[in-house]
Amino acid sequence: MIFLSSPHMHGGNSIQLTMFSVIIALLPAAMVSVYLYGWLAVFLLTTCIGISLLTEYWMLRWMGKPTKPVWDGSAGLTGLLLALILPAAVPWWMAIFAAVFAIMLGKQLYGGLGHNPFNPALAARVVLLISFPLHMTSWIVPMHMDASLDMYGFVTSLKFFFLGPEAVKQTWDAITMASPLGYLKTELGQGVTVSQALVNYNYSTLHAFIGREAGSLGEGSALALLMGGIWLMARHTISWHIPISFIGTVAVLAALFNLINPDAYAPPMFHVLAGGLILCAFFMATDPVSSPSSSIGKIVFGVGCGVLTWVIRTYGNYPEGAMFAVVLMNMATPLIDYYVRPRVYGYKRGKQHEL
Amino acid sequence: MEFLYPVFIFAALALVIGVGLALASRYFHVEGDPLADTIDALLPQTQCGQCGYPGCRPYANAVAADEVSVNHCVPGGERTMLQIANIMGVEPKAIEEEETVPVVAYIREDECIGCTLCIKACPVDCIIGAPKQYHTIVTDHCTGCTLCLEPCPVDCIDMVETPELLEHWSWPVPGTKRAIKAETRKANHEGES
Amino acid sequence: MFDIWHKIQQTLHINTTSGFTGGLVHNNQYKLTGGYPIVACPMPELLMHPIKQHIGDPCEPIVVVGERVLKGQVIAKAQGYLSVPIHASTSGTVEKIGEHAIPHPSGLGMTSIFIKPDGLDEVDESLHPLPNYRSVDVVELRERIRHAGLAGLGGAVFPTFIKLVHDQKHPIETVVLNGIECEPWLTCDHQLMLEKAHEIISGLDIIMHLVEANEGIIAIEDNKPDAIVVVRKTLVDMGFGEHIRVKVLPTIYPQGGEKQLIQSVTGKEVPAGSLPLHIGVLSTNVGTSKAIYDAVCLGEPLTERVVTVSGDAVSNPTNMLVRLGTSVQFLLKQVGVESFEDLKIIHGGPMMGELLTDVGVPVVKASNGILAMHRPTIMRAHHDEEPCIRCGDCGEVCPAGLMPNLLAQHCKEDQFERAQDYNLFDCIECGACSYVCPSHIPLVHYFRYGKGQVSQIQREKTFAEESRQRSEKRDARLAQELAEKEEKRRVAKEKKEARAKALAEKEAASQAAEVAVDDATQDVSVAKPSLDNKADVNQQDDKKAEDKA
Amino acid sequence: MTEFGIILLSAVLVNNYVLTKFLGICPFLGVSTKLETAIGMSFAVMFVMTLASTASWIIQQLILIPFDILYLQTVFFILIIAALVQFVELVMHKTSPVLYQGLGIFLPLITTNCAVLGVAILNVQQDYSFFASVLYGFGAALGFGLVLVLFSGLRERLEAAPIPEVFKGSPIALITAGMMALAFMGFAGLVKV
Repeated sequence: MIFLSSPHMHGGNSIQLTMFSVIIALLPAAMVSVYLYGWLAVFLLTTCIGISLLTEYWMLRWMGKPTKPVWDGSAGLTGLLLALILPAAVPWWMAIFAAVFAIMLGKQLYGGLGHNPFNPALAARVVLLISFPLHMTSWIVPMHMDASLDMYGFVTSLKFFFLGPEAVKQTWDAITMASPLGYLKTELGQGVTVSQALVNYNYSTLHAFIGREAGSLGEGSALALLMGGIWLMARHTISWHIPISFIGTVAVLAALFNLINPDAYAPPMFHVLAGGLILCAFFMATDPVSSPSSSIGKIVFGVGCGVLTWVIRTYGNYPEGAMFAVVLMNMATPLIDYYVRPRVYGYKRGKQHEL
Repeated sequence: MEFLYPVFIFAALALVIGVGLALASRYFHVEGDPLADTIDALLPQTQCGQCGYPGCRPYANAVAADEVSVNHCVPGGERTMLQIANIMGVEPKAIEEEETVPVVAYIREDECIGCTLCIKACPVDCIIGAPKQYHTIVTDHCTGCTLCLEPCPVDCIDMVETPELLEHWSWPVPGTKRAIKAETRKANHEGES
Repeated sequence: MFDIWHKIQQTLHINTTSGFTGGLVHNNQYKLTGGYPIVACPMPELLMHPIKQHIGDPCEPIVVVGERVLKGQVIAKAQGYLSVPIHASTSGTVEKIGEHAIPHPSGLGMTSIFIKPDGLDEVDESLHPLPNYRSVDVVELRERIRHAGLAGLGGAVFPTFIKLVHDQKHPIETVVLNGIECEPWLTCDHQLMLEKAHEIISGLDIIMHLVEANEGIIAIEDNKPDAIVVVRKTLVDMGFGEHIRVKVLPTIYPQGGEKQLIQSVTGKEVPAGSLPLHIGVLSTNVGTSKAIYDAVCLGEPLTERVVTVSGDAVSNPTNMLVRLGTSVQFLLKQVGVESFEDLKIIHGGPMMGELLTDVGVPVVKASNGILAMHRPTIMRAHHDEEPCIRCGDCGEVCPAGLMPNLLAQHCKEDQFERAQDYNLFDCIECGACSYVCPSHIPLVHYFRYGKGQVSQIQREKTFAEESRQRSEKRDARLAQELAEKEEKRRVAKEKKEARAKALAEKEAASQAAEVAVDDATQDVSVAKPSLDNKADVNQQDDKKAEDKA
Repeated sequence: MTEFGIILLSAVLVNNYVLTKFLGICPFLGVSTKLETAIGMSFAVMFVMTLASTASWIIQQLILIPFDILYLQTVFFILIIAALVQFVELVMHKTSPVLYQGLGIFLPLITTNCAVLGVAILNVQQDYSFFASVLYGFGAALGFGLVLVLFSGLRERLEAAPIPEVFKGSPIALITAGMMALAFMGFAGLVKV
């Protein structure tokens, strides 16, 4: 036995508890993805989660570490998150590659849980987006939009997942469509106004909110994501600082520019509901490991994410900027932790100066 | 002659820059070696000479001048070595000698013959005594350098471990040797009482 | 409506209800002994009085083995300013003076005075009661409080008399009486307020008289509604309603910390590096206030205190009035703890107290609770450390506004300069961070380690600086000696040459043999003064050592 | 005004010299182990780069083009850069000896930092106006400093991580740098050049 310092009581929180509550909070979104993409979503989810767990186990074995942490939920959570930010159209090998990359390079090579500078799932997603832009920007038409499309059954899904569109006698164009963000970007490039483009796309705020638009698996329903996110906040698993400041910044920026020129800049509600903003804000940016630890640092982080998201969405080549924004801000996390600190009791802000 | 123009231009430019740099070097001339001072301040000042230099300051000078590696200060231990390596911007090197527990010299007074040899050897003047009289060591000032051991003709000087004081006690890092040592002492204590 | 807002605040971690940032709420179910009357602990067979039971300089024993002492007699007198005497807690004979374990995490012992009670409990009546304290000279009152051995009974044991000064530069406006008792399990202050409200309020009045303060506030957390009622009623009965009031605060840990309490009550922060008196506030524990009353109005020095004896291994927990010096083992026997196997004993509260491995330690002035816990209960709290997931929960509950996770990481890596840059020394070791850590990192342990290392480095640095100066002085002296030697040699040489010249002029070269003889004598004369010189130095050293002593 | 803003933004983020042009990798990996040194290096490079692009513009316009000796461009630019680096070294030795020691060999190596020469040469190739080329040089330096400081922050965190032995040091640093470059791809298209 060794020296034990006070306190001799513990609140009972644990890593496992934290991870599993996030997983539970993501379940509604996962269910919505199954509703939208049928068996395709099921295959993608199981592949990502399974490969993540396997990779974690294999890496720990390989490095001669105890393999118990496989079950702390963090690898499973990474797999689940990864699946939710992938488009339903990715083939099996890409899903496996992403899961292996996320766990191996994104997490275990950095020393495992708690040491990864980037969110592993997002890192894998960024790698895929840059390496396979076609697959990563093709969005399968959701089930309810085109009932005639025979894509979502068990057998066809399996064929599609493993053999590609040819196996189900389809072409990319027939089964995929643009996401609202991508569509808007293309149309704006051709000189169409925002409102016209949204009408052309048949975009509906309500649909985006309850989850009927095309996109990555988990992006479908803002409602499902919000349910999980707010439950996490109520449980104190995540704090409000990052989601609120992230979404708030995007909304404020969008509103400001939309006021100045409604034809060239999309309205705030569109920015908030379309794409992966809510998913990123509640579940990606709040990844405790790769975000700052102090409350004020979290706000800085969220605002930074918000600005970058809006800037990349509006001016960049990529239609969706939320993921890039989070990875870019992950890079700045150590510096935020170093320079943005809470005010210490008895000191004026900016420390060392006594009151 | 035209092919020489570039040479002239280049030479003229080089001359201007050269003169400018010469002036700058005079203006920004550095007196002494502030680095050696910084290193000296980190050394434990035991003046033990285990580094092969006749004291701490000479070793600091040698390290600052890159003549010797940073890992020769035994009493300073790993912490001092890391700090010096940090300042010098070099890779830390493990200290070859084993780290020792802090000790102070103690003279067995009944054996002391009063030869004053140890007094002369002490680098920090912490041995008191006169010829033909017992010498004694001011424990508070002893650096534990062991330099007084050798000159003593009757070997009456011991190095004893410095006692752990209650007011100087500090928490050991969780799960280390020191912690376990403290634990055994605690157990011993229990046995006594 | 208010409830909803309160819930939202809780959900969003907005802490507006208490005055300080951070903090956490403990389950009130641990306060087993709230409302249990104080019972007196019987006389043990042996009492141990460590010679230092307060913050500051240790006392010096003034009794000899075999001497008979009376209850309340000074057995160890204060040394230095920051010190208060120790009193015998019953009458009896001094059995021995020697090392004995004390409640300290190191397990190191301390000189203690062992007293064998004679069972008569004869009281030393050298202190006269001063019931009309308002007519007594302030200096005398202060001296009385010091003489009675008073130190803060909340756990910090800072000598009380030092705080009780009326300073023209920093006049104290508010005296805050700390009835918070935010540690789980502990209820001794709670019970004291229920039973001794009159004494506590009188003690507060004495303090206000001493520091010439106009406002007195008794701060009580809202989980002790009965105490609030009793204290309020007593205030009215005593007619202090005008100057003294009860302030009810929401229950939140660590509100009992001096700085946090002051912020909660007055809204002011104690600036870093200053004392509460610099913002015109003085705070004392209710137990201390009661002891002040005893010392002044009854003439009783501090020989006993109320201790909560509780824990999940105690079948009949209680609040006990215990003589200082009673062993923990004896105390726990009174509440039915016979075997200490598979038990862990906490001295103090579970959040800030220390684990005892030796149940022979005595109850001292700082002991506000003795908790006997089952080993698994404790070991569950000291679960193996897992990697930090940087969730930041620790920073959210930190009442000092630190970033504990980064601080602990720097301490762990021995980067103490960084740790100090992150305000290591502003940590109050309340334990809230370790309590909420999902990775079970012993954060407080790392901070304690870091603090200890920093002060050790500081000590080493001072020592190195002294050594360097001594070494430089020695080098200078040696150089001077050498120079003097050279000088003498040179003078001698010159003389010799001059003489040789003279001789050469006078006589022929055949006289050279005589010169050689001269040479020899010269050498002797050179050597002699240097020896004398050395002796001088030695004498100087002796003198220096004497000065030091 | 917008033009200048676009130049600055493009130099800092979109065409970041380290992460998209892969110039100046040597100091990027060499001096990024500590935040303080990285900040010092950033300022040194910022100073050298801005002045180098200013001076190279002047030399290009006033000497190389009028005398028709553009084939000596590299030699002239290197001369200017070397002189500037010498100057920075002198100043730094005087003002901050610890930083001077910390930067070590990398300080004189700014001379051979391909990013500095790259900025100078690319700058004059763009045919910017004087002010625009100063801004471009400053922007490139700012971009270099930004990623250097970000990277050093990350590396300080990696220092404490239990990274597998084979990946410690450079391997994990290169992986991290690669991830950073990928993330910087997100800025692609921000500025339509």
